[in-house]
Amino acid sequence: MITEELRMIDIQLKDTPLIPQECIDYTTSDSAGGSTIFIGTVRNKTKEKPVIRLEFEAYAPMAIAELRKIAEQAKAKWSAEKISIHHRTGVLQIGEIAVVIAVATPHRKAAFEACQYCIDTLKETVPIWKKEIFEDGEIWVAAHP
Amino acid sequence: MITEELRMIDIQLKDTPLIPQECIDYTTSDSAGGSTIFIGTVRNKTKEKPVIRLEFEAYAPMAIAELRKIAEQAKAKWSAEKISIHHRTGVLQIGEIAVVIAVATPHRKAAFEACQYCIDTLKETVPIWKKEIFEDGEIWVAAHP
Amino acid sequence: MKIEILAFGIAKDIVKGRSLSLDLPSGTNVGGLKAELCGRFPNFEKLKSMAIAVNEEYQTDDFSLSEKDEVVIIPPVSGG
Amino acid sequence: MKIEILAFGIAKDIVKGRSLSLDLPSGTNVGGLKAELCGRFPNFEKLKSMAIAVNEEYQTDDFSLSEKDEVVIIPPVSGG
Repeated sequence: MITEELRMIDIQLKDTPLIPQECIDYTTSDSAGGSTIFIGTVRNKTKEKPVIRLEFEAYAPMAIAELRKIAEQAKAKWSAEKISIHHRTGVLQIGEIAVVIAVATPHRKAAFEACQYCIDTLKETVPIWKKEIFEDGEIWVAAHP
Repeated sequence: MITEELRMIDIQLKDTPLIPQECIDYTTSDSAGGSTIFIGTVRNKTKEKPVIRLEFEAYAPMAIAELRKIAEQAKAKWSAEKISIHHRTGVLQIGEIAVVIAVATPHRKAAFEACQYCIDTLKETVPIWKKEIFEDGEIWVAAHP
Repeated sequence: MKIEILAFGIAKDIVKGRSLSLDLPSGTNVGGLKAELCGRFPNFEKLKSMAIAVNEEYQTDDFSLSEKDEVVIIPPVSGG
Repeated sequence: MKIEILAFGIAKDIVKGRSLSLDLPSGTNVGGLKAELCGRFPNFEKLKSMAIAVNEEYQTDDFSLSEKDEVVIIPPVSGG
């Protein structure tokens, strides 16, 4: 049932700080034995160059749709029980959380694989763009070869 | 420096509820781009048989020493920046957290591999024993072939 | 036909704005739109990739555009 | 020599207590201890495995025990 499927996936784009516990609370269940969580944070440097802050821009409706697609694929392929993906937008300071992905599966190996699939695919297909701001300028990450 | 190495690993055996955020807070850093966290919870059934509760018993000093060994191996092999492993002891109700493992690495693929290594190895070598209590009896998990 | 196009990330900088409006021959496909964009804004050629989303779905070059479509330029993504 | 042995998990149930004291020939090794334990408590034979830790380290059968060692029976572990 589609509504049942929808209930097991939690996708959020937020312009306020992400809270890993929210993703953990969503996915944890009495029937899943384990959850794997990935947390991506803003690094203080890129190739040894100090980063001042970061800005994320999203094409929101499609970003949410693509994130949901990824979660649905992961859910089907690894029999995940629940998946929660929260992605940040706007201005982020060093150390702030850009993304949280939590996956609960009955077997832990699947949880690791599904979680890694989600972050890997997110970085390839979801229309979100990251601008790094340095002391002396700024750059859209990965835009150029 | 040994003291430096020790500072980057956080091992705890606790008889009170585990808090994933503590492991996340320990590992998250401005220089690591990501953390992978595994949370193991008490399932409500084993092979379709309802579980009432669980009891963990540990040979504490050796359990802590073995957990530290695992973390040191993972840290060395995957260049992890920080690793936090908290394991619960005592009586656990359904849904409670038995173990939290958090690993921060500069590259996310390594974080997944290192975290999975920690939980897989923990289950093989760390002197902690789990007793499942059912309606009609109890059993030490994995004791018999 | 008149097509409204949204631009994000570096595409916004290249077209100097959040959106632009192009008058294209009826039946122009995604490949034709990309060629037109690269003609007007040569900096698109310097990107690692450029995709086009129509009504919130990626579309390949042979997909034909219609006037009411929501068309978006997707430069290389970098979320996460 | 007298060896104090701690038991955890199912080993505790098998020896019916947290610890037991065995009088072993001086120089007995871990293999000899296991044989002695299995002789006294045949239920150890039914376990998937049985390891012995000496002073908080796993030791193989050829490791010789001394009177002051902290010796622990490690039945199959099941943490996590």
